[in-house]
Amino acid sequence: MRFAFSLEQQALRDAVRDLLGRACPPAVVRAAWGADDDAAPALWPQLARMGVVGMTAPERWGGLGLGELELVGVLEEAGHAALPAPLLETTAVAIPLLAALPDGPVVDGVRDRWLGAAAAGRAVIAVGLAGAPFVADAARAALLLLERDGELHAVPRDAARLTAEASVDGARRLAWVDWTPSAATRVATGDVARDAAARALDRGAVAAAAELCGLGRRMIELTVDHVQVRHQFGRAIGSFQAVKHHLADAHAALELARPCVARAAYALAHDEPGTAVHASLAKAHAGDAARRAGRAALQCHGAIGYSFEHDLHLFMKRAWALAAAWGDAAWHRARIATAVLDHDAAPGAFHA
Amino acid sequence: MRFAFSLEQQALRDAVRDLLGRACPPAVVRAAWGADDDAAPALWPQLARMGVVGMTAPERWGGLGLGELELVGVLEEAGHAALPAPLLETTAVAIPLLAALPDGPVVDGVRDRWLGAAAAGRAVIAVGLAGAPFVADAARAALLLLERDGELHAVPRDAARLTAEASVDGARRLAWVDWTPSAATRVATGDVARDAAARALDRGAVAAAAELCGLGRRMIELTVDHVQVRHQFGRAIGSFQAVKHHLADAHAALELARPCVARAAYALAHDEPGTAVHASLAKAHAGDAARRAGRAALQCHGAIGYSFEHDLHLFMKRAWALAAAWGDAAWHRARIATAVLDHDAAPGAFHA
Amino acid sequence: MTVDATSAAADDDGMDLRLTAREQAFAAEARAWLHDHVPRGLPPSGSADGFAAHVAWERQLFDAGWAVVSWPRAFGGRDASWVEWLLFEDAYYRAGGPPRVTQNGIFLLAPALFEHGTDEQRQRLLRPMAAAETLWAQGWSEPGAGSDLAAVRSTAVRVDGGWRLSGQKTWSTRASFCHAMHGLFRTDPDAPRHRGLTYFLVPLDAPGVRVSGFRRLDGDLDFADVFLDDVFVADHDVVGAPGQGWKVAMSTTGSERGLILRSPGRFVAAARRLVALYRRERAVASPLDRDQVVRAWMAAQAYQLYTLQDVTRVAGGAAMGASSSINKLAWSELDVQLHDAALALLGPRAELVEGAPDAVDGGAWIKGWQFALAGPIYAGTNEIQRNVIAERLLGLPKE
Amino acid sequence: MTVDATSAAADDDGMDLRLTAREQAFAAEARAWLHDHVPRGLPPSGSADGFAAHVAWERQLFDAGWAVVSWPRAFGGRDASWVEWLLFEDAYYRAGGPPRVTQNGIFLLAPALFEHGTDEQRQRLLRPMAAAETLWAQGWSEPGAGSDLAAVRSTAVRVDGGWRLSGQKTWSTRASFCHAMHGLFRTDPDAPRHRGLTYFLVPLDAPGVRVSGFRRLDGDLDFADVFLDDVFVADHDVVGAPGQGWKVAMSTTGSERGLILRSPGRFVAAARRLVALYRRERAVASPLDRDQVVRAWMAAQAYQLYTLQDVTRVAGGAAMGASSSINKLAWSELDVQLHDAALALLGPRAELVEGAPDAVDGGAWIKGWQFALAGPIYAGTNEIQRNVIAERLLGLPKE
Repeated sequence: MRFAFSLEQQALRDAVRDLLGRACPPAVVRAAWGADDDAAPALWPQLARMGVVGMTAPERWGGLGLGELELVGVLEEAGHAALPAPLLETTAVAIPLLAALPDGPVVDGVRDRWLGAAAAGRAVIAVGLAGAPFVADAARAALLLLERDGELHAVPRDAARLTAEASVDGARRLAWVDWTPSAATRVATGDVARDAAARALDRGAVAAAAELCGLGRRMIELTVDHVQVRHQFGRAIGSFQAVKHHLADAHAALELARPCVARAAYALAHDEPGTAVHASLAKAHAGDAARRAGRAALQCHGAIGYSFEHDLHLFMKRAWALAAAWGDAAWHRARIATAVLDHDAAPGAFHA
Repeated sequence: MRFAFSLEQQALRDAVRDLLGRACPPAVVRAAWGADDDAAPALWPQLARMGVVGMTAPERWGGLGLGELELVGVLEEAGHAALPAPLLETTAVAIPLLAALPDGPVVDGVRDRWLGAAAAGRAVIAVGLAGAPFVADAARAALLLLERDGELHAVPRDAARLTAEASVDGARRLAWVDWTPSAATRVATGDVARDAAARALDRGAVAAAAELCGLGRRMIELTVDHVQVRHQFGRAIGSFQAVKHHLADAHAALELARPCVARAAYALAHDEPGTAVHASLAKAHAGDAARRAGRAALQCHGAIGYSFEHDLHLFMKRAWALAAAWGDAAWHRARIATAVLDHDAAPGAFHA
Repeated sequence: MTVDATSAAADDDGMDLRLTAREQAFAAEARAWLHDHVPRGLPPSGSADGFAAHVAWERQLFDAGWAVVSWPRAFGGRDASWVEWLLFEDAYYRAGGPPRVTQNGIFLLAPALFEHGTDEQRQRLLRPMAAAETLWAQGWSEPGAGSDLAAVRSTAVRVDGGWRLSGQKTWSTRASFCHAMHGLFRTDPDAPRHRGLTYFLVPLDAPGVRVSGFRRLDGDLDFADVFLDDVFVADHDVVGAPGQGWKVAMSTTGSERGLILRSPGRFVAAARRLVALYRRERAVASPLDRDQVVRAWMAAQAYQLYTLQDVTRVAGGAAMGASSSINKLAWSELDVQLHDAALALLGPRAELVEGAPDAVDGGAWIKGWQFALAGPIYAGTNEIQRNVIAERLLGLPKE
Repeated sequence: MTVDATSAAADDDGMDLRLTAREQAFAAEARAWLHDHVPRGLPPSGSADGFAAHVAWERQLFDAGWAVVSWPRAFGGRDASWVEWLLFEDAYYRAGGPPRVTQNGIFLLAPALFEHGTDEQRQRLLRPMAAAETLWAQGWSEPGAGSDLAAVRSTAVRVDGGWRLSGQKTWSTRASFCHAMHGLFRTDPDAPRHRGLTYFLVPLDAPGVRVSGFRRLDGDLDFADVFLDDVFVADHDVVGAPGQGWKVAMSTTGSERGLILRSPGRFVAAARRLVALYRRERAVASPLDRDQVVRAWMAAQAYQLYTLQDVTRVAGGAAMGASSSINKLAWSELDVQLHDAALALLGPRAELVEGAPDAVDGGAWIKGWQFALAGPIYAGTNEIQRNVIAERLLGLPKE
């Protein structure tokens, strides 16, 4: 039993952290708020060159063939930077989904056309599962993977009509997608489609959970920096117990969420039977912890953080959005309740 | 509009506070833990002489003919003292219930035999509504008012078989009651029984809410005394923000619950259409606030309060029991939800 | 501040939650007028055009006598009782009335003028304030003086006929669009923290004043920094005596109709909208959503009842006192709770803002949530309120 | 403390949540033995008879080699790895094993002896401790030194061949039934708070010792005051050097297998019982009860995963460090949450205690709730843990 990331996984994560630390300061996130809906995502070429965008793609499509244990560390760093790019949709969800579909004429065609391009960072793929009302990053995607009526379809963006929906996170681009399924777009039906969509949901939830952990961590870092410098009543406000305890509770909640994310990544990577419960555990805990970190951060910043000019909101609003996306905490708790309470199917901590 | 108790109501309350302050110290409560199940309630004769036991009885039965606005202040003091006596059951619920039933041969007989005796403190009356699994103080009651199958019955204690059920609050005496309804015990049926039982539940809930406010207040008082005296790290622990904020939050919650209790008492006294919602609001808020006060009190006392020899637990355990009795907070919230969300029947703050 | 301190029922010693005929008539008149006149879809007040639209509404309110109902008639009020004031507020928010852009004048400055101002100041300032002819910003906070208001460092130096003010104020709401500012300046640099402060009224078009707007959390341009460089303020624009600024300011923050005793109308109206949202969305609402909604509704009721109790107490002559800290804690947490419940109910649609075609209620809930998050911070952070409750109501020792 | 610091998989750099064949065999053996031997319905340990029954169980555990699985075989252990220790704990609580009356010896004193004791002390003390022949109480807290452990005032004065101890210890769990006590005494009255303390082992039958039991919250006679009046303790019963008591004690409280890294087994077992309770009571459970149950179950999983991560870290040679404060916060809040959920589910039946005919699960939930309420208080209050997290993990300044 060893419940830690490998040195290689940590090294990859460190490399992404270094890149984003240099190349994705808050100014880059802020710039994404003002960009056009179909503008290319910030840093996409650099991330692609590094192999990050295509990391989950099989080697034959130019990818690294890596799995969720590599991915969640990278995504936590993306969250930490509030990276305004669709790593979650394209790298964490779409590429593994497409790569895992059974061969067939339509699937082969879609893969030939899009998978290498996506892995190389030349084509963004967006994802719209049945439970989600909107598709993130649809306008800048070349391809949309969409679920409807128990089927999966790969729809070129040009074949869909998009209506932009403004999010509280200005770097997040949502659209309502109007499209027509056809035999040419149908990539999976029946059990195959159901399983692929379920796994895509789990991947999305775990990826969002990883980003939420990074977002929460960043908000706490910003706040720790602030409360050491800010003085009121003749003292650094970070020396007041009230401030300490807000931050300690928020930090503890995040530190308890992080191993849940790691466990869910392991479950995905090993295709364990209890994967859905592990994914829901991760998403619910990480979403709640990140929201809590946001509240604590804002309260401890005081009015200084309550300004659009301050960086805090860039992270806080992303956290709000991601906590509600890919199933909010209540949805995931309900899913766990069904498994654990109704079906007595509680997975264990160790590999099943 | 005047939302305050009258001077007379305050004077009555002050008189009860004085009596209980002298006559019901924690040692009296503690003594009740060791008493026999059918022992007479502590202080019952004094409270009866003062008119408190019979305060809700009509004057023709030797009572004071007072209503809920007089009662809730008295009950808050009873809670504050953790009075080990069935003021809630007999004075707040049973006497008004019996007094309000329509005349009839059985009812008249029951009233003739029991109402004056109860008002004079010579007979305890216990109450078992359909939703409650156990009857408090059944063993020391002379008469039991029991609801079953939409009917109300007045059952002499001797005609029922009691099984004692031990409560975490040793001063609280619960029993499972086995009894046989008969024409001789039947005091109400149909709509009359339903309305009387519903009103009895509201009265019990509001009375419990009032006691819970008093219990919460007492626990905060005990804690405030303690944290001013107890020193750790060279300071009175009451000077630490963490302690202050625990107590401030608990105090605020109680202070917000108290006007809800007053409002519910007014609604009962004026038989307003929205009484049930007001009663539920009071009980849910007071129960939650008292539980919260108990947590804060115990935590701020530290190990010193975590002892059977310390008085705190006498109040805390009563609060746990009363918060769960007469409908717990979740039950009352569900009842409000039905009225407000399903039937759009939200009562206003002012007299309807 | 002249107030008809007793409603008709208040002389009676018993509890009486009926409205008098006068109160009922007042409420009915307010409701009818507001129903007919409350504007729909005003733009946010954080732009010149938007602000102008809000000012127009304020003037309409004033002309009809609803701008400052509790003030004496001489200043444009209606001599309304406490209860009538509550009834007006309830009707205002029930009708969907917008936030009051005059509030930093009528709720923060006016109480100070009523209590500490001169007759001349009251005559000169109150009516234009109520009529939204003079729009007032607050100049209380500074970059180094937020929660710790006594740390004010902006200075005022005595000169012939007045004072010369220098320094920086911040988080001054809507100052970019206001005509004047009220705030504290240090007139005696040697006095201890709370001493040596003086309460000034500063024209924002005076030479040496520079106002620089910035955006609040939701992006609206609603805040401003106000830089003062040797700005002359005449003696007649000092409120209270020089050196007594702290006392004057505290009478303002302690004002029962100011920020401390928030009228419950706004929150009760929000609770009503939340219930309406639930009823519309019930097909997709989970039992937990339902419970969160009912909890929030219940908290709003408790807050309303708490204020009715306070109003009765204060109308009877009692001081508001430190219970205002419970009030502040309650309304600010309630406002967060109300919006939390709505966002939970909306799930993945919660993030949609104004302008998104599928935003429920035009994005009002996520907007209101962001607005609500300011509540636990401003007007004394909730941490400070908890200290006050612990120290002044419970008697715990200071740190 | 000698530990097989690596489980078989730990040398591999990758994450591996499979159990090795050795671990699986160990777990299977533990489960089988515990299944056959765990006593049912032991009386509470707060009476002489009850305590004796618990001691008998501890001796049975020892004889079978399960009392101290992580200790070296020489002292009665099995040289179990970290993971095996977790597996044993999981199996123990899963089987319904009772609280360990030896724990103040094996979890608090033993780590100090392993790290700071002499060979003679280890040879003399460890095996009888593990075998429940010598029962150990802790003598750390005093009436004036609870959270503030450095405020210890009991003294020890140097005499020929040993020391003379005087003072009062309190909240000494089960001291009424124990043979000896370990605790801190002040040997240098002039040294600052944390200095001048020495760690002593005190026979409770020594002349001058008086033990006076008192009851904890639930009424069980589980605590005691220990009064010491000029009690002689020989030099060989000093652990570590005189004056180094604080350091020795901190190595104990920081012990990964002590009170700080609580094995998740107890809480995971409680979560499992809670789920079983829900399944039995589901006909009367509301959707909110259901949500509270699943939240508590989820918190138990998170805590378990957090400890697996810590165990991996520590097995790899890292120090436990201040993350033990997160651990303490987590298990103590989790334990309250688990029991809260059960009490909510039981509604008006929650108050029934052992002996009540209708008590669900024999009143175990209200009993466990009371026990859980001690968690946020002892072993360093959660307020202190939050300070440690803020100061040592986040780097915030001391007060």
